[in-house]
Amino acid sequence: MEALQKKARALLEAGTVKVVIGYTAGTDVERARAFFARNAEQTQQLIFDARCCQNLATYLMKPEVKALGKAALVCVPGALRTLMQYAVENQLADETVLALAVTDAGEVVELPKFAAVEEYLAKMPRGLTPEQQQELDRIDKLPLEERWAFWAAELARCVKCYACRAACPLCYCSRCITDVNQPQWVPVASDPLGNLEWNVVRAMHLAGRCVDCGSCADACPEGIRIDLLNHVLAREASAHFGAEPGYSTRKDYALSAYKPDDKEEFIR
Amino acid sequence: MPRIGVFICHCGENIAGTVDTAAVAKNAADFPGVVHSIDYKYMCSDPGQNLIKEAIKEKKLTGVVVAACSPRMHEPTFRRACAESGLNPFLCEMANLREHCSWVHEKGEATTEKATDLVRIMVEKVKRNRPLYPISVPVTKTALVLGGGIAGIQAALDIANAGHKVVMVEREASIGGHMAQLSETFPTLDCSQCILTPRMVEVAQHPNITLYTYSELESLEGFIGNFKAVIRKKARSIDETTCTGCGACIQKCPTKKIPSEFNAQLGMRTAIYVPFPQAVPNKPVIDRKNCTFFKNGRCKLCERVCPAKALRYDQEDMLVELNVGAVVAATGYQVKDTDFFPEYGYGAHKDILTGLQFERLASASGPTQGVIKRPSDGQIPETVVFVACAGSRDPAKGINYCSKICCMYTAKHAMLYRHKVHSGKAYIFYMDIRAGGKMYEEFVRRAIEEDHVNYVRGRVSRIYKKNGKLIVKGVDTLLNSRPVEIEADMVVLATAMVAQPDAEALAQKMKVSYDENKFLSEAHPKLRPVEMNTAGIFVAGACQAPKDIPEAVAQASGAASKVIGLFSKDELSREPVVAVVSRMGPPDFSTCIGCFLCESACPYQAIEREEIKARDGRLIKTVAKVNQGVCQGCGTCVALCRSKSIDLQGFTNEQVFAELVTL
Amino acid sequence: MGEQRILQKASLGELFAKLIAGGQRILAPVKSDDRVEFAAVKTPDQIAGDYIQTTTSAKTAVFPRYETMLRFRLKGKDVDVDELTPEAKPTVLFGVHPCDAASFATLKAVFTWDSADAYVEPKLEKTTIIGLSCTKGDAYCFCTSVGGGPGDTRGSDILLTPIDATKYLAEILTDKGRAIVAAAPQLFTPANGEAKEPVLAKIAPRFAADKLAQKLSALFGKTDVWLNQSLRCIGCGACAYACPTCTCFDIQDERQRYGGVRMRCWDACGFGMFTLHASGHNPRAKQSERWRQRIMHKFSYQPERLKVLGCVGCGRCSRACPTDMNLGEHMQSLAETTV
Amino acid sequence: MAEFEPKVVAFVCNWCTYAGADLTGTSRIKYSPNVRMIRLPCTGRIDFMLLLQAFGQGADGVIVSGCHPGDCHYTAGNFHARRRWILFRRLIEFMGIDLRRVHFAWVSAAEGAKWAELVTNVVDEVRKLGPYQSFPKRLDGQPKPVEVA
Repeated sequence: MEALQKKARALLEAGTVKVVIGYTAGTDVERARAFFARNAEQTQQLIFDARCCQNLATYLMKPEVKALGKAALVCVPGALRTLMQYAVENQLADETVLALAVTDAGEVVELPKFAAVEEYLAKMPRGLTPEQQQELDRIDKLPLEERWAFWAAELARCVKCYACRAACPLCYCSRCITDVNQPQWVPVASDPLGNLEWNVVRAMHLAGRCVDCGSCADACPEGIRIDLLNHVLAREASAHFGAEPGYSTRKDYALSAYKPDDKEEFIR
Repeated sequence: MPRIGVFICHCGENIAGTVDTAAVAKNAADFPGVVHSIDYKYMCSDPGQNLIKEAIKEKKLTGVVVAACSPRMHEPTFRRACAESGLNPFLCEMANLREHCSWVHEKGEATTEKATDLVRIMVEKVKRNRPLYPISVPVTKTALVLGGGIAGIQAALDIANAGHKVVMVEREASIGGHMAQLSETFPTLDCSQCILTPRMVEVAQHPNITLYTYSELESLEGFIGNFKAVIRKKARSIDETTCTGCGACIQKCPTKKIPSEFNAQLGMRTAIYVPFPQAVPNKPVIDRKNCTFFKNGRCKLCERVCPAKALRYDQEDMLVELNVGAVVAATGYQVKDTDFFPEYGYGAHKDILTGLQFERLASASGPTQGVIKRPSDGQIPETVVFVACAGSRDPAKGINYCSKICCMYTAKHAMLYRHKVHSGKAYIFYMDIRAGGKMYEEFVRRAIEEDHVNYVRGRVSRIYKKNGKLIVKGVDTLLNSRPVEIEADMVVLATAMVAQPDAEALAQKMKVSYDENKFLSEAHPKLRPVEMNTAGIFVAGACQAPKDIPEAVAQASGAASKVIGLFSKDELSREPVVAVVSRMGPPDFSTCIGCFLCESACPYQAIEREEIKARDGRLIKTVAKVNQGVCQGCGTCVALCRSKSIDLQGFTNEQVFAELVTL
Repeated sequence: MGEQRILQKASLGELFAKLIAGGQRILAPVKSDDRVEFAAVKTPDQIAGDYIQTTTSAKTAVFPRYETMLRFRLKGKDVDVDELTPEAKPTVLFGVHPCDAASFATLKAVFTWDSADAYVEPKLEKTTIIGLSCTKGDAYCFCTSVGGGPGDTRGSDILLTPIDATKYLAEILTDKGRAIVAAAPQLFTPANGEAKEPVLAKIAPRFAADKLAQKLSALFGKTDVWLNQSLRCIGCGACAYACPTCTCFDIQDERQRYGGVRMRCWDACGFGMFTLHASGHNPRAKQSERWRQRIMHKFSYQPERLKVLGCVGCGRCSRACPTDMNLGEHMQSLAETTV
Repeated sequence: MAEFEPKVVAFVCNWCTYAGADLTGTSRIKYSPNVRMIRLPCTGRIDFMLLLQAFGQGADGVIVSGCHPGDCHYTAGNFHARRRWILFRRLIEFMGIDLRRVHFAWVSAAEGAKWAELVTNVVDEVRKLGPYQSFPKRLDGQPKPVEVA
């Protein structure tokens, strides 16, 4: 924590960056919140601990934040993966943001270039955790009707506040498909069809892109397990197409590439 | 408010026989936006089209739905009709009441209801159609002809004589193809080479034709009028410009025992060789696989004897890039090797030949100067059995289709044999005799009646050797399947005509389709026999299906005339069914967010990057832009775009949704 | 301060039975997983005990997140329309915290200020609110800063305060409240001066909304204030949809073959599209402007125009916010900002 | 009452399956009239959202069909489509959508008979399954409060 504050102060004082995007204490003990330190004093409020899980990379797409000038970004692993995907998707130029990773030992690693981020991530564990896998298997094992019932109940709570979309670093479209009304792709109401279509399209638009930062599920005020939809597609995409979004700047989006011998058993 | 006209076609009884067309017209009249709905016997007829034209004018229609046959059949017809009365042709859609309804369902309510729905779907679509205008693209007036057989030669000469540049690519060392191997040709029995070689020379000397022999197509990119072809010029090991074709090298070459491809393995050739004496160009190549120097680094005899110092052992394959506006595929065929008929003993017995080998035996330029001799002992055969359909029309062991030319050339072979060996006996085992064609039947009758060829209707079961004779066992189905056994001195198998072994690879290179037998597919079996489904690529000769010479030549001229037609304009206009990226005023300019994930999905690399700049030159954003000349309108990018910022003209998201809302 | 009675917790069951027999639907806080939501109950034991707030506010009982207004069919060349009258079941909202109860005043003000809203007003009419005082609050609560309190009676027809383990102090506040009592008079025994204050939660005031109202218009132009507050806002609608007083909606048609439905759906001022014009111009293009609008609307415009605050200090917006935008805290800092 | 007649929507590419269905017609092969075809240039054009839209509009079953791998008129549209289907199909399976109502096929321009057989099979299967009631349709109403048992 001290290390982070010192680093932030140094960067701001040296003028290397105009803002350090990090975390500070939130309303209660369970919560940390995003914090934008723009001068040396403010760096005192920076914290970094287990509470700090929001993917701050999302803010790099926000005009007001862009306007602050070059940023140093305190990155959890999900945020680092986001930077890689931003590079793939042409949303961020190299060296325009300084990534700060905090090691378990508490020391701060500066990652000024995509190459450095890629290298740093190479050492990290990949793919879904055993817990995530088990959760998928649990639902997969349910009989069709129960699976449908489970999701009907989950999605019935969706109020279409689009917190999932706003929190997702990769939902950066200036106009989301839900805002297209010619044709009206997704029913506006948070009715059963609207909620189903929204959650399907959200998951599909992230298939092969999702860096599994978990922000969507964390953001959902209704606690809907939308992350499962991302996970099931991530598992499929990696199993079928070897998709590993977020670990390199190589442009190999699973859905805009193909192999003539991609395997499937369902096409007659 | 839309003003849609609906026109239901009876197609005689074809539609009206199953669908209550009057009811459909009545239902359609009530569809929102429909102001005119009628049915008529033949919409595609002149009076039918006039009904549409008049209605467009009188009712001020903003859209037209013609419910008739498949749009793949008559869409152009009706769109033209609309255009003629001032309605943008792309405001006309067709509902497929024939192929997709009346022909496939029983007469009844459900069928009429479906017909109504099909019209409803199209009405909802056409309401959302926008006027579209053809896109014009420049045309490079150079044609690429693949293959230097008779089809390729004909096409190349026709195009070149019309004043356009032609590039001919032939994989062998000489043009001429299979026709050069033939002795006489049916039904006139005139000498094949005598009619072919002058054409070969004409190609070589034609100012508009550039000839690449011993070369192959490496890749083909681009689109109609604007292809980029890369040709691999295989290393000839000879400098063609300095070589005089004197042939000294060939005489001196120590490696003389290589079976000659041209002579169908019946004769021998050297390692440095020209395929045949009248070869064009008459410049040798070194067959590096068999050349002593290339095998063990020593020899170079040819270099020593070459007066022109034209040998280039270090020559490498060369890649030549060409811009062409059209491609004619005339890559020809192969004869199926007979090893799939072990019971016919081909290969086991020297005197069992393929049709092509017999051609070489009978040819004056062949290994025996046209004397019919047994390869085994050089004796003149007294009895020759010809087996038709050796592989063709044989789903069990061979191929399903009929090779078409065998009936005729077998008759020809028997005739030639009888002319050359008056005492000889000729038998032909056949299934049916297919002699459709000008003077063809007469030709076969001549073989039977004047040249006394014995036709035996039946299949051959086995051929084996017994004290120096080839025993041909079969049945005569005309004599109630009595077994027949003929002691022959020579057997000629009319082996099947098959696609080139690499036809599939070529098709994929050119992005054209092919059938299950790997023959290239024409765009329409009847109406577009020389075009392919990829615009700008045409087909001629036996690479499309088994053909004889007159057919191949006719198709070649057909393909040539298509190319000439295409080259008759400096610009050609393309269907505007292409993708477009949303553009709007400031502050957004476009909803495209520039992720460019569509870039790699486009099969045609049609997606480019466009920088939107402010007046002061500051970059506002970089968005996708579609090259309308390159885009073929598949719409893969449209389905991929998350923000729906890219759409496909003619099949917009709005149109498709509207179609679904009618369910 | 209405007439006071005592209601035994044990007799709630009987009260519910009577009310249901009387054709009432009872909506009360019910626990599901880690959330508490209003749901239709039959017996008191179904009701959640220990919680601070329901995730979704009580407003959904009268202002659902979507509602069909009319059905239309295109017939040949003309259109059939049938207006749908909303189903307004007689409903008792039980266990509504004073903040939620107070929100109904705002809802009524918004939906009846010029003409009665055909969909909300009938439901308001048929709804009786049995409030329940708060015995605890959390760091998000700030009712006492917006003129309310853990034992505030505004908006309730009856307010219950659990003065000990066995009984409620019942304050009968309105005719609707008296009607409830009339359904089972014997259950409401006379009170003798029991006080509710001792059991009420202690919520320290953070600012004074009434004083703030005037100040806000002066703060309007201080763009950096709004920018700093809203930097971490990601522009979702969670706050608006959790809020008991947010009433913005959007009217949408959903097409089906030659017809469809017209419906209204919740909308939120935090969305970028909320004020986007057809021209492409957006008067509130920046998130900071949208945040300012949210504050101004609730604490300045609405008090000015409808004489009622647009906030009851329930803190739901802050609990729901993915980025921990704490409204009480922000309002406090605005109050402390010098103009 | 009459037997349930399912509504099946078919999304087909113009060059293979649409042409194949034309061939079914020219060959006069009969199949069931419950299918409504949506013609698109290529399977690559078929957005997965169109399938949901079809169900939302009341379809009981959906067919998606195009050129065999390697035969795409646009060389690769169907390869891209195949990947999209693999993921989409997996997702809706996970969400409990009945895959017996969603069918994918390659039907070439030469396979008129296969088209007829495909449609008839799908229609029969969906007829057995009955109307797809559990799938939400375009809405009419308002959310009901949860009833506690």
